Amino acid sequence: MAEFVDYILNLDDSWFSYLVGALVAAVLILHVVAVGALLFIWMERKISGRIQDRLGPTRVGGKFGWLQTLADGIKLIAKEDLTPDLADKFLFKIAPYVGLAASYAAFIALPFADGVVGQHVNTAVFFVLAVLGLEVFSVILAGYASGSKWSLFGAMREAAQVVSYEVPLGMCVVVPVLICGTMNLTTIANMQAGYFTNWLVFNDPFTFLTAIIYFTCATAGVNRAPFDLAEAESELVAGFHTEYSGLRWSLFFMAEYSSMFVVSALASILFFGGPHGPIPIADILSFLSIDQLGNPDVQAFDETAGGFFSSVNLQVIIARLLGVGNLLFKGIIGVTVMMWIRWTFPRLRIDQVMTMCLKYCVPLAAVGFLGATAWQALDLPTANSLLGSPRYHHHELWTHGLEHQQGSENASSEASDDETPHAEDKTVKADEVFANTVPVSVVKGGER
Amino acid sequence: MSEIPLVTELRSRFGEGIIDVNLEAIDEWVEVTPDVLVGVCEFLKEAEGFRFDMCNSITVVDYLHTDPKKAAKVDWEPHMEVVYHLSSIATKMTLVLKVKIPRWKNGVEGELPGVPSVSGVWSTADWHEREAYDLSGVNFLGHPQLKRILCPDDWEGHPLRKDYEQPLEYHGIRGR
Amino acid sequence: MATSKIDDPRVIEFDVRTDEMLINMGPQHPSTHGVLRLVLRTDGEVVSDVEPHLGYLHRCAEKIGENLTARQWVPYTDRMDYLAAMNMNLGWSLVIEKMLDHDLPERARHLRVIISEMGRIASHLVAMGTYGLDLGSFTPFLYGFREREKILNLFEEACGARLTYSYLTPGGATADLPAGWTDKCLQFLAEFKEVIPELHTLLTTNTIFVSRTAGIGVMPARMAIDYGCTGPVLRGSGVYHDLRFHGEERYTEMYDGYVFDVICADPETGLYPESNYEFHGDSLDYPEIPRQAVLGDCWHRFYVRMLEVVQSVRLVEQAIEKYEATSGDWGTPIKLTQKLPAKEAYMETEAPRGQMGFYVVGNGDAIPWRVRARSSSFCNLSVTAPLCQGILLADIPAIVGSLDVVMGEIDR
Amino acid sequence: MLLIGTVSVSWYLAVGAVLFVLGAVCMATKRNLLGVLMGVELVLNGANMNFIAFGSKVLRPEGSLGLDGQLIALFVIVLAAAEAAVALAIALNFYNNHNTVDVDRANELNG
Amino acid sequence: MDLIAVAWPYWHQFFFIIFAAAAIGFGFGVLLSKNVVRMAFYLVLSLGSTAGLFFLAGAEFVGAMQLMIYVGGTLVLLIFGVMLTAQKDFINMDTHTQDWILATIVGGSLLMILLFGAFGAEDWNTPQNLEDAQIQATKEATPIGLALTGIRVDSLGDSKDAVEEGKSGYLMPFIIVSIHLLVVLIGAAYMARTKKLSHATDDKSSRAKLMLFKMEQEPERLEEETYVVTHRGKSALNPLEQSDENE
Repeated sequence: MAEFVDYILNLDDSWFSYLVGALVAAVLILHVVAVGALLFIWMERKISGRIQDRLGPTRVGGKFGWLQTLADGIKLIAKEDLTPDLADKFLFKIAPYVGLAASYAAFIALPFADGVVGQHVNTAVFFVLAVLGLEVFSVILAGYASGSKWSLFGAMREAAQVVSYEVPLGMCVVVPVLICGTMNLTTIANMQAGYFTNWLVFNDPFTFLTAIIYFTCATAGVNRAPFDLAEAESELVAGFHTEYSGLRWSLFFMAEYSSMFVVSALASILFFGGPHGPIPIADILSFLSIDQLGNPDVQAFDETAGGFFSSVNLQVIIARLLGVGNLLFKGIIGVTVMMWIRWTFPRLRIDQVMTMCLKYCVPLAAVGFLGATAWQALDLPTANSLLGSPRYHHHELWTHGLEHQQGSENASSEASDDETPHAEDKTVKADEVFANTVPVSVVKGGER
Repeated sequence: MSEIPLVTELRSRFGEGIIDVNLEAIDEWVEVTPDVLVGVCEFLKEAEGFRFDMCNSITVVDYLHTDPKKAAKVDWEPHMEVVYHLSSIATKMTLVLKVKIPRWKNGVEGELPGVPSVSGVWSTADWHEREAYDLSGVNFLGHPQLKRILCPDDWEGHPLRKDYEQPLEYHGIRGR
Repeated sequence: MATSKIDDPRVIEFDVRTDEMLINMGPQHPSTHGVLRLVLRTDGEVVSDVEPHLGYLHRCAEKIGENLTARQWVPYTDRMDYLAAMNMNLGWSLVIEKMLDHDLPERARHLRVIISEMGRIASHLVAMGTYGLDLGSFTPFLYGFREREKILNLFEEACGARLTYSYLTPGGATADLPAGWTDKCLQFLAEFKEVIPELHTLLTTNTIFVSRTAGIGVMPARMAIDYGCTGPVLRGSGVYHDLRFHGEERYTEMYDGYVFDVICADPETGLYPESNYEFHGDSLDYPEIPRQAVLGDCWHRFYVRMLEVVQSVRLVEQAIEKYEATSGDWGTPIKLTQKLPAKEAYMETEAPRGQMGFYVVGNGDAIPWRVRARSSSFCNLSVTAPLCQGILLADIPAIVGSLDVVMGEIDR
Repeated sequence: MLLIGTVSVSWYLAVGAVLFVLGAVCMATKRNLLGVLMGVELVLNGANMNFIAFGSKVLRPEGSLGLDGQLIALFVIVLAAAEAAVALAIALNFYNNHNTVDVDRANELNG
Repeated sequence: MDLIAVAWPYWHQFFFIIFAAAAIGFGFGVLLSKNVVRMAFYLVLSLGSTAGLFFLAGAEFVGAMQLMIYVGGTLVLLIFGVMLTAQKDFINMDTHTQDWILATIVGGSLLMILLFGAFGAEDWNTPQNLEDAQIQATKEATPIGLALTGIRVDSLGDSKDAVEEGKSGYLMPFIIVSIHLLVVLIGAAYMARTKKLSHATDDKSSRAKLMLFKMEQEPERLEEETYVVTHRGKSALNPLEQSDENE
């Protein structure tokens, strides 16, 4: 984006174009959060309505009541913003913003398609998890600051629950990281390009298990039923947001729905191919070849090409829009499943939630982790190797700093001679390590 | 009357404590004195072949005509009756116990009359007695926690007494 | 499975002990079924003491009864257990009939069976739905209400009201069932029978539901009797007692010639009576009792209600058959100013929530000297305090919900 | 000065130093046991900042300590988590036994 | 147009100032706040800003870990502790004045020494050209991971011998830390647990449970008796029905 602004305004590396680029990205992501929340709340109403044998909203905004959420939002904004007398005023007021900021920040590192990402973060997987983990503070602060005992109960439950569930969640996330050899979400997604057999969930039985555990833990992590103990309405009135009203109350929901989308999108990137559909349409139509994925030289806007229209690489744009659509679709499916679960199951009790985490999720995640490791180490067949479609290897090309290492395409093929370099030779040069330890499986995949 | 084993048993055990047995009533009842009430209840609960293990209800009936004209017509003196409806899950028997008490303790207006509490015999009597105390103003002696249950704690008077007058106002709410 | 080994409860193991908190649950709380207020003393999530506070819905029904004639008071019975108003009407009608020694024509008896058992189904559907709601599952609630609406439609057709019917009155009913009503009722029953397995799937056999209710709030039979619990709460503890079988003759003769089971687990085997009822294939078979369930726990109380619904369906079907077969009078209501003899009568009926008793004292006047309603929920609720000790906060809705109280009946 | 100048390791060290001192003062002055714990966390972070600064390839390309700094920082973070768990357990036990979290009252062992 | 046309390579500095100011400012917030929950909140922000500084310094992995473990884990634990002990008396606790004075003096002098040290060494004060700092952010997670398994990849160009000579990376500390964590986990769980014997009359015991327990100990008479009575209920005082009973 910055380059585009530079080109339009005929600038060179100006701070202004950086700023514009950043702002555009921020506003786009904000739209995902805000419009996403609108959409998801409407979806929740419709889905719950259908599940419960009723219609859901039908009137506002013409057909299907699709403007119902907006109307509700306007109503909420117009409502009186109450602050209880016993509340810690400052914390009470700031708590919803903390939550929204946290789930908003998680979008920064979430790649919507190859190259469509707010900010390339090398450790994006952990960044997203860590930032999502911060959302718990908004709940805790809200619960404490409300000055209500019910809210405090909600906050304490949330604290206990989220801290516990981060353990199996982290363990599940490590599995794709291990197979792909990178924590960069873009690269993880790109490594699953091609046919759907390339998706990590079909890699081996253990990744399948891990994907299920991940989704369970993610549901718990974002406080959705049957793990919505922090706001258990039949026990704690409304839990941590008992005392909230109006806009602040709705901010909690925006945060909840956008973090639901984040974890679903993360699940799709980690296990379900992310922006890559079951069939590589962009590759088949030769808009964007799979080999070009992750290549920073493939830009939607290439200013070196000369004239404005020739600079715009329409094929790449279409391919990336396809990717964005794919990811949004998968994320929405994940959210839908969460809603489906919510409207079907009763709520667990707090001790059962903890038991579920410590006695089932953690051991199962450990089994999944160990199993996936063993599968990789023993070089057992995966779905894509059985079907004969290769797992393309994509180095983290977006870092210009690594370009010189990328020149050693042959280095990686050399390295494939000894696949476990760290077992034999401890004097490994940094360069070599970069080239051949990271993508152990990548290299292997490349061979097949 | 003598062929009813339960009455015979009761009379032999409690003697003068059993005042009256009415078999003409729709639900036949036995009247006992307050002194033997708890003993009778304990016996009934354990009595072989009857085992009145459930106390269905405790009701206080206030017999008082506030209108002197009507009061002159009736053949009873103003008094209160505490009616215990008992039944048995084990034998499916039912029984009605009655205790007659004065309307006021020692005839002093405002002093609630007392009846021994049977909440030690049946746990359910706890709440029934609280309700009876609340609405009819009978002091159940020995009750672990005799306080109002339906009316607010600071309510005055006992509504189901015939001479009850509704308060004019309660915390600023108009009563009459 | 009847009783699992219980640890010595005198040894209490607790984690970090924290401050004791005094919390008000209600009267405005989503899971207290109206305006019940529970004062909880908690230590973290562990509840050490519960004290129910009643009276937020107290309307002096008994005092009002001392100023109205027997028939005038019928609408007030509607407002006691407003979820099973028909059964309340029935209780009051029966006690007045008992007092007047008024016998009913046969058709009226069958009509009463139809109406009261339909009322039981409606009431149990609400109990089931709200119990799901208490445990965080919203969908079964609406499923239950959907079916209940159909029953209310039928009731509306019969008497013109949807919630407070005043349909069954002393002496019979206010009117006969309209023409074609029984066919609609049978049609409803046929549809409803297909819904029952759905409800079982959503709740009874749901793993989370089972883990939330099984082994929670265990009430031994002796305790249930001691606290005067009746109805499904008592039968859930394995006590074979149903006034439709074991009540007074004036009430049980209504059910003469009907075939149905008392839903109650045999304390020896822990098994419920076989579902001898074949109608819709075998889909009305009772679901299996989960391993974790202990006799007398929340799950069993819920289960008893679910099975009673099936028995009620069975009864209504038989009743409609008998009703159609008899002709004649549906029972004329007594006069509005019918004088009551100077006697007293007490009568209990098996309302959906337990034994609903009415006590009337007459003095020869049309207006009774004293009216008393023995509320089933009142006694069932009294067991809350002993049941809710040493449990988690989340179990309180589970236990209170399984007792299925209606505050209108408790506070009167 | 900073805005047009460049950031060097020293600036990071300065931030670390300030955090360290803030934490130390916090430890000294807070009476609440948990407040003291928070002071400890601040101190550890100040120290971590130094490790990161010295180990940063961005800040000091030549002759950098390489990954040592980052690795030690990682260990510090992990140990801080462990420390917090233990300290919290102590604090809660203390609270259970004394019904207070005031460290000044923890004087039972005073001779 | 001229203004915006300026190339501005100072993003690093810009963000450094923001994060450093936030870290220090909220650090002061921790120090000066009396309310323990607000202290925790400020600490969260302070540590979060520190994580931002880590990101700036190129230590992305450590930064993410800081956010995840420190902020997301440790501090939640701390706040949990705060809430468990949150009684009105302990939320706000004043510090004695003499403590303040002493701490300020000692802290001030410590700060002076540290700042002097920080800016004293010429080597540390050498500014780097940070123009392409962002893009230099390299894959550090991998070497860190390798280092933890015993391979050193940080000192470039070491000969094999030099590496093997005692410089076996961080495998040992890693294992020690792992075991340490395990011990701490068990220890903390053990310490926070108390087991007490209370009597049945204790208000904390469940009367229902007790009843069930008692029933198991001494089988009740009620249990032996059959509840399956199929006859109708009747008054115990009804002489006619009484005779039926004898059949």
